Amino acid sequence: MGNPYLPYPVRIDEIITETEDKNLKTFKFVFLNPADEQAFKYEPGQFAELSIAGKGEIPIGIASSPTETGFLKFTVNKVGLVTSHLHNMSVGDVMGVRGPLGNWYPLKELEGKNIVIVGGGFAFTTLRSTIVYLLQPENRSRFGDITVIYGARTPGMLLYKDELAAWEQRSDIHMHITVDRADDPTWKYNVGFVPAITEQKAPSAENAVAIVCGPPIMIKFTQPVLEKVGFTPDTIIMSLEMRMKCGIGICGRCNLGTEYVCKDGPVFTLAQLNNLPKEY
Amino acid sequence: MLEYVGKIRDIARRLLSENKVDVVIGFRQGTIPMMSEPAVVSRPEDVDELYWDYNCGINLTNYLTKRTDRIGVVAKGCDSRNIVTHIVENQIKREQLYIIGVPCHGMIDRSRILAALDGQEPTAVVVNDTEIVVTGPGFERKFNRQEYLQNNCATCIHRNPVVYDELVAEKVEEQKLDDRYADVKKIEAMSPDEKWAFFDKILAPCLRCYACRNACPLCYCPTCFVDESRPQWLGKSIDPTDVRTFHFLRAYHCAGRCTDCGACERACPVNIPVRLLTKKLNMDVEDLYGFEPGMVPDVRPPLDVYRPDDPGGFIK
Amino acid sequence: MMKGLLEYMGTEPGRLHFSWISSAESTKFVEVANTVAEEVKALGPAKHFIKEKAEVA
Amino acid sequence: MTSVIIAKSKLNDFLASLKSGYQVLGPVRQGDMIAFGPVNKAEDLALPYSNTRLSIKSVFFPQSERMFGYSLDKEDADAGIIKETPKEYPNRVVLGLRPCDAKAVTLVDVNMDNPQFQDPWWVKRRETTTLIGLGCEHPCSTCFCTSMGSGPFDETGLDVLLTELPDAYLAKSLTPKGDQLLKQAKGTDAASPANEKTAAEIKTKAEQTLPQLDTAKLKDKNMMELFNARFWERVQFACINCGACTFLCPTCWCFDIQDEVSKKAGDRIRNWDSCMFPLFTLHGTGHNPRDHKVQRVRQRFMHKLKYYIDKYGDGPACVGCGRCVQACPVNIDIRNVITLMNEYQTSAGTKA
Repeated sequence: MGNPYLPYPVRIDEIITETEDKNLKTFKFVFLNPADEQAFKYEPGQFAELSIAGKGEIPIGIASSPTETGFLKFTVNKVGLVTSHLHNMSVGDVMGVRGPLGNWYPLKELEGKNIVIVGGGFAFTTLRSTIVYLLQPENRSRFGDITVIYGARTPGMLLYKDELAAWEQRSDIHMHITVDRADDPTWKYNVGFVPAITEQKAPSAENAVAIVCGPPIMIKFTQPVLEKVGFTPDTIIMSLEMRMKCGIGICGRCNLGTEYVCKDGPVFTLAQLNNLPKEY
Repeated sequence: MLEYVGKIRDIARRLLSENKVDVVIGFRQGTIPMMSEPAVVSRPEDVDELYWDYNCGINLTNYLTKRTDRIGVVAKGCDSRNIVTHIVENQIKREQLYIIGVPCHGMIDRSRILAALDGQEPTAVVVNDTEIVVTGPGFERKFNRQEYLQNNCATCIHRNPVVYDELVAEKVEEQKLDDRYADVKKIEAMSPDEKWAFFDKILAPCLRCYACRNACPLCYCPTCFVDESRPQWLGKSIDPTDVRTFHFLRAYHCAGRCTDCGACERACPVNIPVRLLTKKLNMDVEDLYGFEPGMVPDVRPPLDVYRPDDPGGFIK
Repeated sequence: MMKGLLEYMGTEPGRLHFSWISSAESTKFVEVANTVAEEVKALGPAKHFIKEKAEVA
Repeated sequence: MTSVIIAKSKLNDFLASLKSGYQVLGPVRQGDMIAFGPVNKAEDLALPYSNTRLSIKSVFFPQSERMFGYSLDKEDADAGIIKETPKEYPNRVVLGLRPCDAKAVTLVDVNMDNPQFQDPWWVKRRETTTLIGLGCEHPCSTCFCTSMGSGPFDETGLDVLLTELPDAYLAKSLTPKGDQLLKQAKGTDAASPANEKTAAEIKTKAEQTLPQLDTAKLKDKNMMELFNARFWERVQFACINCGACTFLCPTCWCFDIQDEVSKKAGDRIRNWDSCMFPLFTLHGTGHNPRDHKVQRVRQRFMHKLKYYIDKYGDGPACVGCGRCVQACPVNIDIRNVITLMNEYQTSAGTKA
């Protein structure tokens, strides 16, 4: 019996500073033991506990896609004790990753449907995983239209800028990148909050599912817009954040009523959330 | 003190129906012997929920912190002193309060009575002028009331409220005591190693449930030092050094502010005499600064201010 | 008061010292530092309020 | 399954034979309290006793427990790699726990040992521990076990159940583990039908002394309507948000995980945690989904009396031991809350 609290040892292989405020960095990890990578089979939407000896653990959505092999990627916002320490670590340092944890976006069940991805700020991580997964040649044909609405405060706060630019060039994905405000005169995309852009672009709800991930305020205002254009609570899929410790539904802190966000979530449909206490 | 019940209800009813206050905070009769539950009523028709007996040892000032409404509050001597402390420390305003003062006869010590019963379970406890009569399945035991008062009540010299808008009865006679700090002095007489071992023993059962801290009206910090993570001042396990650090610092944060209401000790689920720490500080504050907390409004606690004549004998 | 409480809980007197030394009082600093060092040395290694490893299960 | 008699005069023989194969724990006196501790001879046992102040849970789930260790010495090849702390799991017997505690252990099993994840420490200690319960001839006035699916002679979770007779204990084995223990034990004699009859009478009599709280309607309540009920405001007022109820509760299993470093090495330690503490759910961003006392108080009762029932189709996650009733500094009485919840009118159905 494996110990579900014991992290796999990993080495930091690359650190990319994503945003102009330097508070968001993407860490690329490689497993010290190749067998651990085999054991770490995950789906877009799952998360893992990043585990630093002497500091603790922090649950972070997996930003890499299962279609990318040889490494794991996580984009981490500098907030608390563990994340601040992580931001000061260097390439080559050894730490731990524990997972994969939680459920995932039900992409297998969504085959044949149009996918609308709505993301805001640094919550774009598991959405990146999803997009990379969907765009994989053998996967792409199994889905209908893919529409992405992604917003950040400023152009400099967008994650994965190179990839966004590459996706913009493609014809098999409709990108709507937006920022709250742009001082940069060369900014060639949208300006406006995510809910407003969602309303403006009005992706069709016909045979479609929306995957929404972002700060609470964005979710609050995007939800009615999606419902207005025809999405029903069971076709709006969201991912939640909570304080977690064990990540495996045992330590007891992350429940919404009967459901543990770490084990039964973090992915829920709005229909599910409507029947749970709003303690998130 | 059962005769207070009717008076408390009358005052509460009057205050609520005349719209003098929004709520009245008092006690509700307990569901088990020797306990009672702090309660709030906001409608005149609910005032009969209010109760008062020898088991109201929890400090109701704890329920006033940062409230914004107009409150009628039932207060015995120590509660009233904590109300003063709360006013001095800007946790409540005097104008918000209508203080229903209760001259106190002392609360009975539930944990010592239960210990004396040694597993026998009380189903009814009646207190008269001199005795505590405990009955249970197949037994009746009588305890001397003075002897089985809460330890802080036995050494209390401020049984009458120091601030109030109305008293529920005539003031009671204050106790004249020779030495209120005998227990502290007994410990002071020990050698350092004996002291260390003594506190190891009394702190051993601590669960870090923080009932002592949370029952205390002085502990209102938004984030307690034990909960800080950056920096983290102490570990969170039941390691003896961490447990002792918690108790040491908790007590120290009460220095010059503690009224010895005994709520901390009463709240402890594992019978730790936590007051032995705060009481030592109370004694020192009295000796060094001639100060008793919560007696006079507008005087800040001595460790909160600097005066040129502060005692400095410890500085070399 | 803090010294008092520490000693009350079993810390040895002489383990904790307070002094008020101006930046100009170099001789006093030396004197106090020596006295503190001597007194603490005389007490031997501290055994209280030292946590090497949490004593837990 | 077998029944034997252990004469009180032979209790020391029985104990001595247990000690050859097991570490023996039982209710012993610790200061004013009765707690589970090592038992060497019959006189160590604090019998008769009503119940231990703290529940059995710490025998399987210590309040503070070292999970992992690691080196932080840069010179060390394994620096930063988190490793399991070696632990010993001797065979143990807990002698004389109350049946409600054993029932509680089975309720916690559902959380600690589920099809997807198994808590290794809990599982290992459960495997190597044999539980010999002592039926309650005289339940306390705060006991309400029979209302919560347990009882003074409930056999759930026990390997052996003892019933105290005038000069002996009737020991009934309930599992192969218990069977084996009784077969190997010394100081036992065959039980007679008369012994069994006396035990059955004691059991019936004890059960009759217990109050009945109605809990039958809890499972059919609508969770969200119960969650939004107005009575929580009244229930929560007195609460001071300490952890006494949760730490004493035999079914509260929540914990926190902390790293502690000393010099160039460290430990990952887990400690009991409590839904009563604001820190329990505080996000790194400062947002707290259960920022208010009423939310935390509601969480505790809803978890035990509604969420658990709905999630596992079992429960409630309360065994009626009455510890929280006794220990709550402000007399918040779960029995009243059960009645409030059970009687609250909601539209039918748990989930919409």
